[in-house]
Amino acid sequence: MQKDMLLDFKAEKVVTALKEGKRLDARKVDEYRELKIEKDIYQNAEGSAKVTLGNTEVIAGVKFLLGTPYPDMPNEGTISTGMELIPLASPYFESGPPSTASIEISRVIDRGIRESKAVDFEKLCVKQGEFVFIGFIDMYAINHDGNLFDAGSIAALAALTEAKVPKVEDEKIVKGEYSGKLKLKRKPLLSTFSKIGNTMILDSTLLEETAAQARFSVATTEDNFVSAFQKGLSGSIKKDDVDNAIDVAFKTAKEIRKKL
Amino acid sequence: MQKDMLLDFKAEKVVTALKEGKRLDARKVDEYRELKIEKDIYQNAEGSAKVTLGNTEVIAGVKFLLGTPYPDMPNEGTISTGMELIPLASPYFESGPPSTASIEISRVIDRGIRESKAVDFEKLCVKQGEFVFIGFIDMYAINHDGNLFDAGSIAALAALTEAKVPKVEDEKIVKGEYSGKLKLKRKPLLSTFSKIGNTMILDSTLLEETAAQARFSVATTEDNFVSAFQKGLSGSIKKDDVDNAIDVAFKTAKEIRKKL
Amino acid sequence: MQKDMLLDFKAEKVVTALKEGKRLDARKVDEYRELKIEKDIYQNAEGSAKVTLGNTEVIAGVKFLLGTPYPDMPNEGTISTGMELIPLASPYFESGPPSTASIEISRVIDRGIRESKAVDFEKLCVKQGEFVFIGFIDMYAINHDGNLFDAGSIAALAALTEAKVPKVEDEKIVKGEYSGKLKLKRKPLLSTFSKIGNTMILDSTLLEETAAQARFSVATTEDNFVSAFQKGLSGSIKKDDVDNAIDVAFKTAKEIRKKL
Amino acid sequence: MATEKEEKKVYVNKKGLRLDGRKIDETRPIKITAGVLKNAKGSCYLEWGQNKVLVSVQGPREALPKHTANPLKALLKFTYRMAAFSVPDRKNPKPGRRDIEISKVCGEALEKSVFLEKYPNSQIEVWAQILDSNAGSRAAALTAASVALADAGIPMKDLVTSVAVGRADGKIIVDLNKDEEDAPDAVDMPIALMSNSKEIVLLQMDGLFSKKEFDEAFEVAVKSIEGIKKLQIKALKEKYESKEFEQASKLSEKALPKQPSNLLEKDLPKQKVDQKTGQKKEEKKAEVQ
Amino acid sequence: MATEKEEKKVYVNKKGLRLDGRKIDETRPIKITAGVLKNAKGSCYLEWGQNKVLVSVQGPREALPKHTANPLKALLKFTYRMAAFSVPDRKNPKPGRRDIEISKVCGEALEKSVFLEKYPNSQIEVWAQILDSNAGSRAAALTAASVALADAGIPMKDLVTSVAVGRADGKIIVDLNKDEEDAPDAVDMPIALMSNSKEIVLLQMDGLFSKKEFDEAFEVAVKSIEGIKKLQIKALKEKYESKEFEQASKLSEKALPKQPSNLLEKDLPKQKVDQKTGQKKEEKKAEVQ
Amino acid sequence: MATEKEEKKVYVNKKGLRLDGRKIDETRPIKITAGVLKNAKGSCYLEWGQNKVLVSVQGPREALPKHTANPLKALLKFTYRMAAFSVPDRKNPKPGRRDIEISKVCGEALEKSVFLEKYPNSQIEVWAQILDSNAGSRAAALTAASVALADAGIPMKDLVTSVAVGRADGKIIVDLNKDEEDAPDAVDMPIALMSNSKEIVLLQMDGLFSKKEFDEAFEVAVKSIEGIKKLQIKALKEKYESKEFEQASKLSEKALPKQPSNLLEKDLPKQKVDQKTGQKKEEKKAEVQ
Repeated sequence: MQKDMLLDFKAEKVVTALKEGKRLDARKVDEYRELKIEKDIYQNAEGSAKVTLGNTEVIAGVKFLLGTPYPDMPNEGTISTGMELIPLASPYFESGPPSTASIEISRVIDRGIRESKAVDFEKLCVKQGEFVFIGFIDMYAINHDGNLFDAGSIAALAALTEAKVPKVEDEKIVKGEYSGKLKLKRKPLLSTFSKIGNTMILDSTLLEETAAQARFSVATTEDNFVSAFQKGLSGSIKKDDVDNAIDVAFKTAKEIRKKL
Repeated sequence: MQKDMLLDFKAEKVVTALKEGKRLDARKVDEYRELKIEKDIYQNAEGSAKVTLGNTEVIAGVKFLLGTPYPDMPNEGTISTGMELIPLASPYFESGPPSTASIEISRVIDRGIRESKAVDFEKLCVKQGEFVFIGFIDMYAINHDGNLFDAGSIAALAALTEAKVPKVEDEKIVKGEYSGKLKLKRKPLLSTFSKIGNTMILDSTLLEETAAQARFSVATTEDNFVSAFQKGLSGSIKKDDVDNAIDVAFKTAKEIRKKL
Repeated sequence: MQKDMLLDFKAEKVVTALKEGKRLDARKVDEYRELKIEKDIYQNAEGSAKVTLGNTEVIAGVKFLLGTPYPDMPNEGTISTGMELIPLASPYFESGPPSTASIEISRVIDRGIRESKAVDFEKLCVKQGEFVFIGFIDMYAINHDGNLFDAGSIAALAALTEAKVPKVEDEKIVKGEYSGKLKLKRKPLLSTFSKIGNTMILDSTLLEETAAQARFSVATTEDNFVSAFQKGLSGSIKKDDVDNAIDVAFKTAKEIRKKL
Repeated sequence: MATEKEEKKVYVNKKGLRLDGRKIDETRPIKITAGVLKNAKGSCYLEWGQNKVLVSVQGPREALPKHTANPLKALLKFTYRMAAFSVPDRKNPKPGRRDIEISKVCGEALEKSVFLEKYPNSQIEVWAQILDSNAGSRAAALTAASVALADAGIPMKDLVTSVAVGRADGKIIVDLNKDEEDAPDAVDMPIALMSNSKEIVLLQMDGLFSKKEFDEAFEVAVKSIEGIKKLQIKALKEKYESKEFEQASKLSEKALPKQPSNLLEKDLPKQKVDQKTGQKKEEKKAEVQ
Repeated sequence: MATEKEEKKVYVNKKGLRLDGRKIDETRPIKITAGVLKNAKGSCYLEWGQNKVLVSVQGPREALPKHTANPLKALLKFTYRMAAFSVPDRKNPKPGRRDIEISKVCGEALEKSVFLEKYPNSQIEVWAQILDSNAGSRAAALTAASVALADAGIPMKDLVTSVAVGRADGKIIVDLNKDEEDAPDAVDMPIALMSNSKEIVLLQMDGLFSKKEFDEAFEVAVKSIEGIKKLQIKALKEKYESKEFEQASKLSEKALPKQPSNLLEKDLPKQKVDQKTGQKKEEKKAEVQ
Repeated sequence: MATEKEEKKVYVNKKGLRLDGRKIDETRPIKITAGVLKNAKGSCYLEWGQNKVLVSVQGPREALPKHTANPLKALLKFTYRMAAFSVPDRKNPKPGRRDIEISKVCGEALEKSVFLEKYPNSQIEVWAQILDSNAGSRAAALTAASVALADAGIPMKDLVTSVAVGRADGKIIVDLNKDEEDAPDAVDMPIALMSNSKEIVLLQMDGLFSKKEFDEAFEVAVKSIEGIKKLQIKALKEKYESKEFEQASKLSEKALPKQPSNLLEKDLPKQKVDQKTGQKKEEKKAEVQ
């Protein structure tokens, strides 16, 4: 992937400002950008959402297909989560098979949802050992101004909360008919931080991400669990950074959850 | 794909001559090159043909496999059409996955056959909802001197007209035994034109194609329908060009159909 | 694949020495390097082995999966053999899909086993026409100092001789339980020669392979059959070379078989 | 799917109205917004009935890989991609043969409209992402792409405007929806024009058409395209006049679209709104039916 | 497939004749035509029983990608590809492991026969397309490829000639067909020689062979290859002497094959024709059985 | 798989022992050997319970393809690959999304420990091949990779040491095996530290953890990592002091690891051996439990 060389230059300003505790857009270090969630926007999707987080925009849609269960889990359906980084979002995203970056984002969002047991996989069983639903959560980065992890996580959850489960007859999905809404047991949300110098900042812009040495994501649930961690990039973080991130994450996710 | 640089140079002669209404090989603008069709030339193919159109040569073969029908068309088989542009035909064709050019040719020939309902897909049903025939029409460009669209279209149709349908026993194809010949309901044929300057010429040579701004293909049937259009290349055509092309296409295809 | 340029330079010494009938490591032309075979070294594999041949090391493991038989061989299982050339073994091996070199090695080892009928494929049938075992023999080059063909062949056979056949219940493999050991009907082994100048040498080092014009492999069985030939590289061999190679191969394989 | 006694669908009723209440020469509602993506040189969001498409233009920039560069003009690389959830069955994310062909013909349809010779050795990348679909997505993508190119400030001869026409149950109709495309005798014919010069830059067709039907369909298409083009121009004009644009002009270093004066001469369409689908009217969006 | 009481096949009957009536040392009918493709530097069409193969030679030209170029000699890139319809079941167009291995060993088999050192940093591309097959397609492809290289005017030391020998029902036979390859005790051994020097450039084998059987099979192969080589030479000679060739020599700028005199010294085979498959005799094609 | 009346597994019994007899803060036996591959610049073989991993380091050498090169520092390319037979079901050789993610985070975890700025425009390639596995293979791969980098003589700030901690049946335990990972309430949290500075270079987690549990687990991990690091150092020290190494130093031109003095200051662990799995003690291998 090519890169905007100017970004590196501007990133130094981020570092300088943060030394005085300031962000270029005047936010506090633990402050989210303005968040807008639009739901149920596409008819062909069983559930859909568009998330606007500052200038970052991500779209998510849910489709249910019939599949066969894993032999060792005959009565459980499953989900599959993916984000594509397409040139709409950035001149530096390229066409082609999923990049390493998109695979990491996809898997971290997937784990946050899957490991919190947000979706009751047994409810996705249609006929034990024979047919189960596979829920596909497909996300597209539409505008990239940093923190695609959180924007994707919110979009995925928003699309899931609205998702309708297709009606099945004669072992086939009946197009356009639904047996009801998917019920979520938990609402896990990711909160992602950048470490710049010795400071951890929440919800980085693209410019801030350019200045970051390390990235850290925490998924939290409404019943006070963390359901996923992911440290990224070549820098390191400290235990204190993690503790602080967890505290902020609980607070932040609680606010976001109200908007879902 | 690399290109023969000399071709561009020679192409100017094509343009100059056409300004006086002349083609370098002295054909009229609506005149086909000499056409030769050999049929039933390969034993392993259920049907096969070799088409020689001037110096352009294309080979086609048909194979029938058993497959499962689409859920929403339980009693219909289908066809799949592909042309490979291999280095036999041109030093500028390369090994590797199908090129964009070969995909376009394949799909235009496919549509001409499919949308004219030349093949009765219900006749390709073996057992409703369970087994149907998939007819594979595979074409290979052997020598490329322009107009692979039409040469392929004729070869595909010639191979289909000869194709035998395999006998099925115990839900398996019996090798080397046949239940009869495939019956075609229509005989759609493509006629392809190049627009050079303000002139539309039929059945271009490779040199003429190099000089062309636009390409236009019309598939016609013996019962006076057009069954496919495809405009290609970066130039434009006018409504008059289309009208003229349709007229010529009906006339030309009628002549070709006699040779099938 | 890049190459160590120094090797070409050193290879001339190999040629010079061989003109006086000498190998740089003082071996006779028909002498194997020291061979060590370790078996049953990995728990997740149904059978496994590590072969050390001088400085060349190859690891092999066997897994059995359930599959459906070929329609024309309803009561036969099968095997699938592959060697990956990974960067552990050489700085000039690259990540990525199997190279042409690895495909050739894999297929020659596969044929030696398959065509000698070492494995009774009918014994791999679980339920006629429905379920058979597919035995996967996966090999990894760990250190490349020449003659990966023979090291792989020995490792594959050693892993097979130890392989346990999984127990099957309700048409599923029971994890960690076995119905018994795989019985081999024959023990085919490959012996590979390099032709340098007019001399055929057995079991070449990497340096010797660099000097070679041609490669010739013979698979032999304990009941005096040759079960595979493969001539490789751009040079040629003579009938005498083949005769000589077969004689040496029978002798060599007999010795190796004792160590299995 | 079809039971034998299924009632025959009436695609055009006695009042001349179609299944969704449209007249035979009436397109579904179309809304076009230019300049919606901040990281793109140009962009366009277009809704066309249920179809929703978002198009970005990146470049002109260096053609890569280098050996593909043309010293005489820029390459125009068009990518048509359907979101996995934009179709009734989930679309496999890997592009199929249909995606590749549509990308090819749409890219070729745009080439003549752009002064590519201004940018030797460069490439202009157009990406059209379909987010929801119901027949006609390539016409929607192409129409939006031309607006996005203009929004990118790339000099153009004319806009490219596209629509599909066809037949259902013996009637020539414009802008077929999925139900109509599934008619037993359906014909689908996507067309794109540079309407100033009436040049056809895209023409495809599937089905069995008589010459007479083609002529009739073509005429309907041309008329329809005139209306759609006004919406394209309106969207560009709104972008140019918008406050955000003015502010951006002052603050940003980004190359901004110059007012494409020749495109904006005509006034906006003043048409009666007559539509079934509940569609919000937003001041800044163009509509047609 | 096989019922238990199926009668045992007699692969060689009491008269020494095989299932298709051939003698044990008799190949299927072979026809070779050189120079059949206009856009190739050299080419060859070869029929060998049911096998039909068309070979093109492109180049020598610049080796690509550049880092693969060898400053001492040309690369010889050989591609063996089966048409989808050339086998009883449809062949998946994507090359499989068998295709890749055959391409490798056939390419290596040709290298020594060509003066590659004449073309540093270049590549010569040989493409062998199998159009119909019935056992022995690699021998057919290799035999045809060597003719195509000579037709391309590339200097060569000798032709490469290939045949498969093997065993069915205990008998050593030449040029096995599919029925014979399916014999329970079948052995298949493709060989290719540069016959002037009796150098083996390709040798593969599958099955269980005793040393004695190998010796016998090898002898049969060498004899058979002599006959096939005469057909290769005849095909080249016919091309060289043909009217088309003469005209082409005058008119075309294309590099034309020089008469490879050392290859054409010997006369043509005068053998009895004894074949089952109805084969048309054409003056300009060489035949053997 | 599970019958409803299946007895509930006791993951930690009344004596505080786990299913395989380990204490809650006890890792499985670990053996580390440095410098095992002759064709690699550096290497390491590591056994960790049933996990077996072999790591090679190649380079530093020119970064390829060239446009990926960084003029300020070397690229560190990490590849995590499971042998097809290293898992209960056969692993498809094609790398999956899990392989790609693990390769990414492990590579990033190592970057800070290496003085990459010493090698501008270069790349260092680390390949970790899992040969047998039973939960915890990424911690094993990363721990071994850091030893292999040191063995390659590449200057480093500190070793990277990894372990997984987690929860089964409500208890915080270290180094979960597969049985424990399958507990209904299982949490798995791989961590890697540069332990001199207590910097976290890898941290992932799956499952439902309270803040308190995380704190407890983290503490257990840090303690465990101290013990594992001693084994890494011991392995490097043994390599450095070994006869083979001395001989090699004299004979080979290969760049050899300089004694990384800061890493080898501490003595070797003197711990009580307490393990269930029959493990051979070899003089030259480091063990821990």
